[in-house]
Amino acid sequence: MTATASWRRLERRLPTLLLLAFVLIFFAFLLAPIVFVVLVSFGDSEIIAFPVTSYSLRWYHRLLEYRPLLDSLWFSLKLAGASAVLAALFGVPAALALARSRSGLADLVSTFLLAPLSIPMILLGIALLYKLSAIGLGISFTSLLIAHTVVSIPYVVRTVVAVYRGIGRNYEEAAAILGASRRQIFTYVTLPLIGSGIFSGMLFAVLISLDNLSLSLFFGSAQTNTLPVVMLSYLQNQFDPAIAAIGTVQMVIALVALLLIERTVGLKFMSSPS
Amino acid sequence: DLTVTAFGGVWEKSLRTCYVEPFQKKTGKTVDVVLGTPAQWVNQVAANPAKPPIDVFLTLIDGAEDAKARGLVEKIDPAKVPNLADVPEPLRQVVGGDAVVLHYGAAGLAYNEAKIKNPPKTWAEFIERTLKGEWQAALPGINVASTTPTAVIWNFNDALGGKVGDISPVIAKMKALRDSGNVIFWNDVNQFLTQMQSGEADIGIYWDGRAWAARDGGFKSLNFYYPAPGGVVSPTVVQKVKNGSPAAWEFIDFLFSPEPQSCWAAAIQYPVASTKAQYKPEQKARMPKLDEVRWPPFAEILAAMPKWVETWNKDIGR
Amino acid sequence: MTQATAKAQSSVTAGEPGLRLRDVCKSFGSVAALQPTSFDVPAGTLCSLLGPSGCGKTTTLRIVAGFELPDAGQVLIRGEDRTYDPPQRRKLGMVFQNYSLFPHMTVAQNVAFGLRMARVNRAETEARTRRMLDIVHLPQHADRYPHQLSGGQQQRVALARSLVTEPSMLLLDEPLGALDKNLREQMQFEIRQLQREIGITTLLVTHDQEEALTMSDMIVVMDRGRILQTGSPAEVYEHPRTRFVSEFLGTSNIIACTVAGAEEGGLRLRLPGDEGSSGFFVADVPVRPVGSTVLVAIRPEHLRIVPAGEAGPSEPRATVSGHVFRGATHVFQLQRPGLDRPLMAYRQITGPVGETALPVGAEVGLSWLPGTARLLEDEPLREDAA
Amino acid sequence: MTQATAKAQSSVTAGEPGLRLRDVCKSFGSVAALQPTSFDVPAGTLCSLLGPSGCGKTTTLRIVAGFELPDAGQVLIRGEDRTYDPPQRRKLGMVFQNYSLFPHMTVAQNVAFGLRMARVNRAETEARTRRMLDIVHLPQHADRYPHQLSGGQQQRVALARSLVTEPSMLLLDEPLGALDKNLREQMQFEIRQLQREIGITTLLVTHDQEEALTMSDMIVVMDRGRILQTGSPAEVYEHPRTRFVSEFLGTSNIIACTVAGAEEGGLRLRLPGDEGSSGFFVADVPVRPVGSTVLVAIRPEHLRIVPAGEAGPSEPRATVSGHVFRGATHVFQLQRPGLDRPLMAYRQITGPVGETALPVGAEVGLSWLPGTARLLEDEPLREDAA
Amino acid sequence: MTAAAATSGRRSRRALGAGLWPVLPAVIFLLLFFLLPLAENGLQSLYVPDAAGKLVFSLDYYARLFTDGYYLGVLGRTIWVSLLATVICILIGYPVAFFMVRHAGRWNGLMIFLLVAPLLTSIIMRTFGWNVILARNGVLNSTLISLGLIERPLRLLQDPSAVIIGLVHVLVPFMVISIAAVLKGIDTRLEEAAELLGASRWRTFREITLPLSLDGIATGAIVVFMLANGSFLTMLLLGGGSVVTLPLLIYQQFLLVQNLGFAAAMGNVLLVLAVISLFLQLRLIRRDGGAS
Ligand SMILES: Nc1ncnc2c1ncn2[C@@H]1O[C@H](COP(=O)(O)OP(=O)(O)OP(=O)(O)O)[C@@H](O)[C@H]1O
Ligand SMILES: Nc1ncnc2c1ncn2[C@@H]1O[C@H](COP(=O)(O)OP(=O)(O)OP(=O)(O)O)[C@@H](O)[C@H]1O
Ligand SMILES: [Mg+2]
Ligand SMILES: [Mg+2]
Repeated sequence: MTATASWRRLERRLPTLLLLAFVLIFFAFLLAPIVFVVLVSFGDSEIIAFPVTSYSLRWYHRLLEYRPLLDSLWFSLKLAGASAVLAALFGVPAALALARSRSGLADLVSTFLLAPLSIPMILLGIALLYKLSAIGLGISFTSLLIAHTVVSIPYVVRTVVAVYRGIGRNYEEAAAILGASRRQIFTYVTLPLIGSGIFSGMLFAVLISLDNLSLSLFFGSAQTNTLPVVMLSYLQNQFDPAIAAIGTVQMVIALVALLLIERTVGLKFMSSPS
Repeated sequence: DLTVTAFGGVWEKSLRTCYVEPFQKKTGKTVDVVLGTPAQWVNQVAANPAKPPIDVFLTLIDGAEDAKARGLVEKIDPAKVPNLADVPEPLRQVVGGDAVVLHYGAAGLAYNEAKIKNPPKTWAEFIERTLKGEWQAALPGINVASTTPTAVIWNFNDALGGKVGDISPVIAKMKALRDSGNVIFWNDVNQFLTQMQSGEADIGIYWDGRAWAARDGGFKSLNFYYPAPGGVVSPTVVQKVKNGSPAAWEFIDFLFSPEPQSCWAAAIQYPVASTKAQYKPEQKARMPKLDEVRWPPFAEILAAMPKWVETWNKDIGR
Repeated sequence: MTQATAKAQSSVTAGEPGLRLRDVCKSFGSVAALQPTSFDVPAGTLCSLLGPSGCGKTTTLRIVAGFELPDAGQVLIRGEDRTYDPPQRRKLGMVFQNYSLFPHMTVAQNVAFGLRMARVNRAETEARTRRMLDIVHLPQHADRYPHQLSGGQQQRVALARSLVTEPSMLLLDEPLGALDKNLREQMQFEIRQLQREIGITTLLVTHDQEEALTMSDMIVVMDRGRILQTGSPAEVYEHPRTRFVSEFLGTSNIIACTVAGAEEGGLRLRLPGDEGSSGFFVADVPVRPVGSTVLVAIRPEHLRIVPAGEAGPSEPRATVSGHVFRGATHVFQLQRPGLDRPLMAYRQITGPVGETALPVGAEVGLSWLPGTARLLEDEPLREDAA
Repeated sequence: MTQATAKAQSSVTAGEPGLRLRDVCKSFGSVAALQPTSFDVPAGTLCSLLGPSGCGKTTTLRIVAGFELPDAGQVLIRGEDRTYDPPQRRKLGMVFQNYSLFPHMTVAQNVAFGLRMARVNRAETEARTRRMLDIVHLPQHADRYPHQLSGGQQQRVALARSLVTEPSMLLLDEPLGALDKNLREQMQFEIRQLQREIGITTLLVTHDQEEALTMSDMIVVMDRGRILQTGSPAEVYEHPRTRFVSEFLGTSNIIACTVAGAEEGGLRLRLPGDEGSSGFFVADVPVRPVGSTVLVAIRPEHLRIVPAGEAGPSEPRATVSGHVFRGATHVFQLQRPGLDRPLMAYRQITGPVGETALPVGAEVGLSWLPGTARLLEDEPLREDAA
Repeated sequence: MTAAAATSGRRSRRALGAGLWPVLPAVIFLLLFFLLPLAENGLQSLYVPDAAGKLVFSLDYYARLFTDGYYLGVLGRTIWVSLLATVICILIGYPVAFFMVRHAGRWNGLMIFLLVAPLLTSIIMRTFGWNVILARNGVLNSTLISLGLIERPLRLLQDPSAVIIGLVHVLVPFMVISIAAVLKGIDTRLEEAAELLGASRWRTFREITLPLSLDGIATGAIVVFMLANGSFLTMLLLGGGSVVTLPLLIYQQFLLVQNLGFAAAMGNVLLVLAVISLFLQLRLIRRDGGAS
């Protein structure tokens, strides 16, 4: 190929290259503050300070020593996972029905299902604390799960509605005619096609749940401590790189989880074919 | 058998080693420690007043005032807590007798030695020289619940000659400070350290224990002292929850026995309540004497808070 | 309508029809896609739906499949009312006009889908899938995804997917539209063979009349949501009842003729501009008043043309006004005074192209065998009479 | 390849070709969709791409349109190298195989889109849109959305959308595949008329050979990503160079014959199983050694059959083994000893169906005009020789 | 007659099957655990302590919110900040989502990871990170100065701009993923068709890609707007209190003043506002021309 041809190929790709440049800058912006957090977590110093002068793994050892951080992280993950699943169980059928409905009622129902997004968590938390205590659920995993599911449902509903609306009915029809039962259609056709919606909805639910201090606060007990509550409590008196280290551990867990998903289900549902 | 509250980290660890474990060994009763923050604990108890999930509050004074106001705690009965005999009178009179101080710290000025050679002697001097622009000062914003109302509003107001019922002097001064551009605000206790390290601020209101911990932890140029007429105290107090387990009394009493108190003092670097407690020499040097610290009228402040907050919001906005 | 139905019923084998539509109709908002429609498809036969674009073929198929509820009427499959059954209980195979392949499954997974749903064991599923892929000539594409296939390949996958389950009834919506002639013929053969072997009642939508004529046991001609005629291919082709059917299936020369007289068992007709001649005879038609105008259809392949010199003296004459070469045949356009549209005549090519003895401008004689001219039921339009 | 190109170039009018592909090739991963391919389309002419499903027609179109960058080679439009130009600068019209109508726009908005992009004023946009919708017979559907249309209606909208901007070049990927014959013929006529009027160089993909033969100025036959032959319709149809081309365009009887001798300007060949006869003559072919086997193609329409009694004594004989009615023609299958595949012969239907004089089992004589049997370039396959 | 009745019964059952009943579990769950508790809590906002500290029915809190210029200002600022963050997230997030869906290929997983990583660190730590970067002598200022682009350090912290940066930083991943999920379903041939009809890349985007991905943008916008609307820590920690929004005041009422009634009143106002804008938004993106 001649030089001009390769130059023109390049030129043709220019918009894509510009886009790539933008994306790189974007990620630089996104990761900039995080980089320092990760660096600090490997620091040797007693306090959180930058620049880091000497490196060590002492704060990771510290995590193993001082259990509440890791224990609550594990607890938070379980809670986040469970509430995301529960939210999907409630949210996906609702979203599928809403996406295809043409009735005016659907708008009202949609608004209602999304409403938990719009209330400050702290108010919802305190309201739920009193309500659930009154019905005897008190401070328990169940209560936390209910609270987190309430705020997770909107994410799943909304993302699934958006994705499902873009998908024609014809695939489901094709499956129906091939003898797939409603359940089979859902499992083999609808579910994979709305995979990106469910994935994003559940991902949002997990992320929000992991970070949900205001809601978790009211349901913290010796048995039900979530990470943000423990961190807040920890920071009340201490400001050391253990907090940076636990953040780094969370990122590693996310990376591993995504790799696992990639290996098993595949993340291709987040990109277009070809 | 018992549930007590705690803050995380060293606090919790020390609570376990100094109090919980010896207590469990001694009595055979089990003690759960619940991490969190005062607002959480108070509401949890308020939601289940008949069967409270917590038996003993180890909490900050504003949380304690709130718990008292909502009628969630019992008066501290000296008969059930014999070790109170070793606690000085003022420390037993807080929150109208519904709480006892376990330990206390005080707010003073933390500054960067590398930048400031001649720190202000008094609170008033601090305000004036900040206004003049001798340094960048870091002050807590209104939302730092356990600090601003006492260490800033009440303290400055007092230094400027105001009363609890009328905070217009401090508001006027704060406005001037805010507009001078020589002040930044922190809204999280740890943010102050970041601001000092990054050079955003050179001096500011901070807590003794945390300042010393930072210095010992590696922030070598950070120094701390109590400007005249003294540091503003912030005690950590113990409360007995109404309808909680009776074993709570036993535990509270244990909290004030000399040995655990010494252990506790060594661990968290604050002066403790019991006069029988032992301190390490270097800690003793830094510690505020009881007469070096000033006790704000916590109950009055709590009552005035709605007004204060609204005024501050509207006039200072930070 | 009911007449047509009665006729279709009379011409099918006895027993329960494989499919029966009874007065089925359907509107989309204000668009009446299907007027009340009835027809029967005898069990085990292949019925083609023919009609112009937008006449309601796909709509009919979708109602039979159960994707649309008819506004009224009933759908009976093997005698059972299935109008409100969901699609999955109807045990049908279907090729969609737009294929509707599952984008997240490979070719093999697409084809195997129906078998998996029916919980056929894995070995058999694989074997049957592979066999179907062989039949549609795509064995080497088993692991591709639909978006990696060409249009025709996708269509073949859709075909394989619908056939592999050996359904009791097959709905094919232009299943071969994207295939070239050779492949199409092979696929026609395969479909027909499978269909006969398993005895699947089949409803085939096609826009290819040749396909309809060669493959079907029965043809339903539709227009604007109505059925115009049903019958066997030969019936419909040879005895179109209306001008539309006659022109839609193949090409027809429609000529407005004058009734010259009624004879024993038929009519004697006269071509326009041919007043002097004795005209020609059409048998087996209802009597019409002498002097009235009627429409007659003669297929281009039935029009025999010879150079004027070789023609009989009573044969009508015409002038060659155009000539098109179309593969195996010559197409001649013939001008004749009294007709405003040229007549079309086909003549099989038997020698090399170019060697036609009938250049444009040549005068020719026309003739046709008795029985190849058909009287239509329509009233002549004003333009025909002109 | 280069031979074919040279030939195509020699047969076109002088001047800059409207489209020139030079050694363009394209792979998708390990799939070579297009081998290095070259051909020229003279400006203002209509060139058909013909070939079996999956041979690379759509890929070629997509490269010309600029959606795919070729792995190598050049695309020249009116003499300018456009290989790396973005699609919007090429000023092309295109009908996509799957239509690709904008789902969020009405029919009218779809059609008007190109005009809006070109900032044509509103009144003109409306007028031209309306005119195009009239041409494709969809004026009353202007305000519908694509999903409210039938398949054929969608295809016509796609056609209208591509034509309305009067592009300098037109790429049509099976633009009429979903239309019935009558409508298709009308659309063919409209496309051809517009194409000639505006002089748009057009690349047409079709699987309908008849369409290709009647509409094109030039035909390119492809197979498996390669070009097999280019030329005018008559050239390609009458002088297929290979078995593939011969069978792809129309039907052919391919017979492995023995060279009986070389004569002045041609060869004398003998049918298998006809050893005693003098054989037949094929003119204008390269010399082959006597006794070798060569492939000969005879089109079914060129094979004349007569009842054995009426046949000349030296004519080869065969037995009718099958008979299919196909609209305007009879198709006969003829068995002959020495041939493993039956021969096909067409006979135009001139009388009512059923009145064929050649029932299955009848013995017939075969003949063809000199010049209708073609010698192919391919080597005979083993099966042919059998 | 009976047959007709049976038929209409089957029809209606089938029609109901295509209806809204699958929303019931979710609706009931939220009625029980969202609406009911909140309603009880919300009632507190209607009771104001009198001089004696006894709670009496009154609309005092609401009167204060809607007559006091300060509170109206906060209300306005709350919406303005959320809106601004949402718009910036759309502008930044869309190209990233586009890249992710169309070009990232197997880097997709990595991109998702990088998107969520910042959300996994506590806000305190993120604030620390921002401090390192944005401080007067932080990384950014010193870089800009050494490049000669500015002379004096910019004041980036303790400022509304820091709040917006902080909000966008944590919320833009939600936007990216919402858009990507929908963008993925768009047939790229439609864009090709538009380009061929002479639409520039930008026109193609505006006329085809954008309208077809509206649902994704709407999802992202709803999520980002609502999250921004409810966040106060970012305002506190990065803004140094320079941006006061309603959730911040709610937090104050709760933590400093312990006035749940007033907090509930503000919460209700926020809720009503948000629900109204939600409903309007959902109406807006409803289109009839969409694929169905
Ligand atoms: N994205 C892709 N990835 C892999 N292979 C592809 C891809 N697109 C096309 N192909 C293959 O390239 C070959 C040529 O495809 P193309 O679409 O050009 O065929 P075509 O001639 O248009 O066929 P048809 O008449 O069936 O539409 C086919 O074998 C097809 O399977
Ligand atoms: N959803 C719809 N809304 C409105 N009209 C519709 C809808 N679907 C189909 N139609 C109309 O109903 C009529 C019949 O459509 P149908 O798809 O059955 O036609 P068809 O016979 O399959 O045509 P083609 O051969 O073009 O595919 C058409 O005029 C079409 O425009
Ligand atoms: Mg159709
Ligand atoms: Mg193609």
